[in-house]
Amino acid sequence: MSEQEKTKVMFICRTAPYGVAFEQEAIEAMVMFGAYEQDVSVAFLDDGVFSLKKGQDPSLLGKKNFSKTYEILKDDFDISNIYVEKESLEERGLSEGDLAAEVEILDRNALRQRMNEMKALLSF
Amino acid sequence: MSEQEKTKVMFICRTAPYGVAFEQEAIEAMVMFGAYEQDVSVAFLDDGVFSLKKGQDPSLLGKKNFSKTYEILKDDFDISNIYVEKESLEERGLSEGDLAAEVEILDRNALRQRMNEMKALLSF
Amino acid sequence: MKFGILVKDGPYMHQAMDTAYNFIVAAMEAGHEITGVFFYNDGVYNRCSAMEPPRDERNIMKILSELELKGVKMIVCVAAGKRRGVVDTTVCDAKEISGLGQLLELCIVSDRMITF
Amino acid sequence: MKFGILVKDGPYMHQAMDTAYNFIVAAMEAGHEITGVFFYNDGVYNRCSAMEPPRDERNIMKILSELELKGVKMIVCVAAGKRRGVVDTTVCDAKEISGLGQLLELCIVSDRMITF
Amino acid sequence: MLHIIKKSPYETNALNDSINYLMENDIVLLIEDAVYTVKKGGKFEDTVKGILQNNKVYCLEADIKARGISEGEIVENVKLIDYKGFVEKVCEQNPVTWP
Amino acid sequence: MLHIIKKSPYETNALNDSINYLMENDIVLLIEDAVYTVKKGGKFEDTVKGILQNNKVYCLEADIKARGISEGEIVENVKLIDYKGFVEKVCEQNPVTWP
Repeated sequence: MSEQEKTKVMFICRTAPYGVAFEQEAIEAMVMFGAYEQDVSVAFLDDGVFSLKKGQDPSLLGKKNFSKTYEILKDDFDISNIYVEKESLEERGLSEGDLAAEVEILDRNALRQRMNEMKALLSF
Repeated sequence: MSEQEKTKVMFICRTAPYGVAFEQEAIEAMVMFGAYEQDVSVAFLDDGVFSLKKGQDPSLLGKKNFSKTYEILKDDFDISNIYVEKESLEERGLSEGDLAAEVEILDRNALRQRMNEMKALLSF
Repeated sequence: MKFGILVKDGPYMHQAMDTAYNFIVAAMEAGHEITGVFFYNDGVYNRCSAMEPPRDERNIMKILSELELKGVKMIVCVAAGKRRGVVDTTVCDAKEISGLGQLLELCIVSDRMITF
Repeated sequence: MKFGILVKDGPYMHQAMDTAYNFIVAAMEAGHEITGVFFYNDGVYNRCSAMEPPRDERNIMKILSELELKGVKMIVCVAAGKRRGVVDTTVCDAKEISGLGQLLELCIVSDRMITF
Repeated sequence: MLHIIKKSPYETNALNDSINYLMENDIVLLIEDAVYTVKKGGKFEDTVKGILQNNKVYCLEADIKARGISEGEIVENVKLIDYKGFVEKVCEQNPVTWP
Repeated sequence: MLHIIKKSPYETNALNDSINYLMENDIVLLIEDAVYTVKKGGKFEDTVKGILQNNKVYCLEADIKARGISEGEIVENVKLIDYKGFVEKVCEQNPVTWP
């Protein structure tokens, strides 16, 4: 399929993990979308950035740790881009060194531009 | 049953109506509790005060208007006290004249004291 | 225009399904096409067959089924449904259960995708 | 002490039921009594019998049923359940379904009532 | 983009979070509990006026009437639309929901 | 009273709403997403320090570790407790939940 024909979809993840567990089902959708060779992006902003925090151990809650999944999504599941918003990180006292996965840190202005290019924006 | 033996229960309503519809089921519980002759109070604070706003017409959403129910609860269903928090009203630009039901306006300090006297606090 | 709808909240407690319903009705009246309604997360609860609200209250499962009769495609995510107990035997129509590929399909074929 | 538990959120999407579960286990280990768990609002979904999460995930309906075997009383509100389709045929045990009077009863007989 | 906000600004930060993402020509659509944002005399009156300097603000009529907020209580220049208008706005701009 | 807070302060106003209700000897218990409140360097560090001047603040250990916040990242004088400790606090004080 040519680049032009690909549908541009972005998952917008604004929710912290575990308290409200959108994360697991959002990932299930990302994996599926990746498999169909579309142009899929994932953006973490607001409390969503906590999903990428290093050192999570949700086995204490009987839950799975997805923080390292995102790199795999990009490398093996054909997700085009994974972004995390710089301002949301800063407000929460987090920096690049606090992240469990290598993702692209974008400032709000740049992320806003990316959002604007999408055909479909799915909010979680 | 003597006053001393009655169980003091307070419903704490902090949610605006319709968007998240705790109100209807909270009222169903209030009605039931009133019937058992306990000492039941209801407190509206934070966005819960919007439940008492005059002029509601949720028939537009296919829903029922409960704003006038609260007076009936007090008069006919043996609910002891219905309070609304003064500071929450003010922050939302509301005053006594905006309320659909005659309820007791208490300031935060007084409501805090009432909460402290309860045996059970049920949050909605 | 073609609209795809994603519903993520359950019935009654959240207004999302009501808003989505009113949107769909208005869109169809204006001559637009609804490519499908995908129920994900707690949204799958909207299709529980055993819903039995008091008579003077709207039955969300039923008003959705009426939309379906008018040609609106309803899709209940199989994985989200299984986790929560919305399966073949408890959903209003087992044929509605399908996979996440259908959500992607909606994104591809719709001019606009709206999350409720 | 005697603890009464009120659960208002459904399973998986919200952590409320997990927290309540861990609280109940810890309370029983410390020798306290759980007077009952009342499922209200979306909390009724926690008792759907058809829950079938992936094998490596906890089955919330089942871990609650294990607590029940240890003597913890589970009460699913009949009105909240009917509205949402959690009824005799879809709940894990029809005997758990009861009225709001049971919630008041918990408030009366418990030393502490905790909302999750 | 059409920014759809659903939650009361007194309860969650969705409104503020979305404001950060407003671009020129973007539209703000307040539905469900977010309609409380536009009430005159409330804490968010100035926030609404601020948005209105650069962007249009629409409010779903059924939601605002359901909640008992009359036209006179709404901040000036906020426009009411019905579900038909909601559909039209989605046609005009790509929607993003701030749940 | 034992004030139980569950939501992230970045997302909802439950923390601020509950602070208004703190009395002498009341305890604040942060669980679930509310544990993000006590992270050093975050926006709510000063809020926590303010509460600590008059009231004790407890944080559910499983929730904070699950979220990857290590002990060194927690504002001083906030105490971690396990579920057993949670039960003990409920015995000490009557609980009120701020959902």
